Amino acid sequence: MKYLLLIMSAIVAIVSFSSVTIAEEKEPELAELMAEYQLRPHHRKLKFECVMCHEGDDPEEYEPLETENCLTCHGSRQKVADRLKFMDENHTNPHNSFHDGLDLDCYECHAEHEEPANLCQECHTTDNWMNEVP
Amino acid sequence: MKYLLLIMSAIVAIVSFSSVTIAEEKEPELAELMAEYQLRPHHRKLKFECVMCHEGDDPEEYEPLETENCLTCHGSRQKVADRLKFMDENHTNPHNSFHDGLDLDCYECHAEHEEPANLCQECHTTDNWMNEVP
Amino acid sequence: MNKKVFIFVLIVIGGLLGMGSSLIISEVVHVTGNAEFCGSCHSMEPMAKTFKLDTHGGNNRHGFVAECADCHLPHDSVLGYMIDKTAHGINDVFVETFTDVDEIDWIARRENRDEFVYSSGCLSCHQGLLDKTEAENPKSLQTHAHYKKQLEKGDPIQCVSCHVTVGHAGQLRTELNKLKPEFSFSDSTESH
Amino acid sequence: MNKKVFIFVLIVIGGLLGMGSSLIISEVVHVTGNAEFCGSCHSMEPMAKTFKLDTHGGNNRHGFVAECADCHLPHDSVLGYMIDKTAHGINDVFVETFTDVDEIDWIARRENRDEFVYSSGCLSCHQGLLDKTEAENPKSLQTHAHYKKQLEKGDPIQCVSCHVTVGHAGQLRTELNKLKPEFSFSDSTESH
Repeated sequence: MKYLLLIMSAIVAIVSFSSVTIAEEKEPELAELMAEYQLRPHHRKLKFECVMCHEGDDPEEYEPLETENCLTCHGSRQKVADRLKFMDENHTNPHNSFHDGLDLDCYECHAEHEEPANLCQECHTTDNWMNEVP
Repeated sequence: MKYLLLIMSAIVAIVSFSSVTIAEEKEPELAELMAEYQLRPHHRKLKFECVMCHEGDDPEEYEPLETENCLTCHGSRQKVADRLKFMDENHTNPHNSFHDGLDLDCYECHAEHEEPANLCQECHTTDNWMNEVP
Repeated sequence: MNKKVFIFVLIVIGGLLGMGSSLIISEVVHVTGNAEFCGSCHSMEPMAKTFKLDTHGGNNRHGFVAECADCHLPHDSVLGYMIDKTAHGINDVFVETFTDVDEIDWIARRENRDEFVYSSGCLSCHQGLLDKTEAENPKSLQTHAHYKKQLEKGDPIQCVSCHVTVGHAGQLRTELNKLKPEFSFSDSTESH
Repeated sequence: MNKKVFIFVLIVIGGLLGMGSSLIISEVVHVTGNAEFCGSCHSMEPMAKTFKLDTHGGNNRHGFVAECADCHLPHDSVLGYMIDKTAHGINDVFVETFTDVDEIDWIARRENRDEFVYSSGCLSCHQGLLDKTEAENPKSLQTHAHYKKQLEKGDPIQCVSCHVTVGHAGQLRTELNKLKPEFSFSDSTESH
């Protein structure tokens, strides 16, 4: 009985030690990753961790998001477009544009982990009809 | 101008008189009908007029109600049955009965304009497991 | 001190005490109006339990929860609300403490539901309901027009006159039957 | 009259006056918190108009209508609510009367929405929202769990931090643009 207890304690100790080690190793790794893959200000403000958008435990396997993933929070293409309805009149609503209507994917402009790019600016000077991409 | 006014007044007088007559004629007729076709107490309390259940302007053409008409207010057969759920245990819920389940039409028991009949009592003594039909 | 100043100061002190206690009273009113509080008394358990099954008790997409007092106190004026709240408070504490609440025939009392549920309460949340011009169930437009007409005629009906099972998911009678069965079910043999 | 009795009577009179005026104050607070009242000021017209398009403003099956103060005042305590209500009242009357409200850059102010909408207000209606275990959109369970976690960590986010368009049907910016356009649209020729 005594030996059994001793063995069990040893097992418990080893298991807890190794999990502590993993946690300790993982923490700085996560912090490092989050420093590398920063969020845009409007999302950073919300204090999101990676798993708010990416699925799974292993950051190595995180995939870039599809528009449909964005819409789980943002509702629908129509809802996003409606927020900029005042731009419709001049056909400059980027979410309901002259060229693409509602069919533009989010990542065409909104890169979360790097500086966003303004697709419209590929051909247009947008100073008078558009803000910077948030 | 004077004549015109006179004529118009005459027309107005005649029209108002005849509509008063119609209203006066209609009122007692309606009251008579409502006295003949009384409502059950729980509906009388709600001060319903005929058109709350029957469609159209002519009482001569009023049809008896179908179960579906009752359910426009009462929701669904399931909802009506759920209100008497405590009777399920002994299989005596008249709205979800041993014999008919949810498939009993309202008018089998609930006659609105005459004394209601208890279908169960055709074969059973219901004193110990059912109230009077409201 | 001048006597007038003295009187003034005393009235101001009293006034501040009065306003301070009003604040405390309104906190108390606030805290003692929900199902958590009301349901903590033995006699209100069936009501609280069935409330939680209802749309109004949180059984909805929005996590919306009404409070008992939202329906069971009048909402015409703050004064009326406070008078009723006080009367109910005194009555309920007295009845719960000094009488046998198990004797209360709640099932029979349901007949008088018109007196325990206030349309002014319903309408202080559902402010726009009577002015709706379209509805999933068009019948509701007709019945709500009837409500308005009766109100204008000075011969009102109440919301709960029709919505007889509202607030308790249509399960209050069933829940009350668990404590005090309406029927004995002692003889269900066929008679003829 | 005995002096002590005199003092007592005066304080009681003051107390009654104080409680009476509290009643009147709470009626006033009640009446001055809805879109009808708030929207009657020129500067609040876009807010009131877009509110009416929103679920919270009556655009829903239930004819439910919230009041401006339900979201735009804190609901932690009656005292806090009253203090904020008073401060807003004084500020708004002053600003509306003595300054040029057309100068206010409402579009820019939307950045600080966290300061104008109180989660305690949201949660005093949506009491059960954070405890839901199923949802039409399962993502909401994850994000609401995040809200709770941040709250427990003492590093809270606000409901409107995510629900940026709530209460005004996502149309406030568009409505404000009618009064003061963000863009001139003066040159939309292609550049290269």
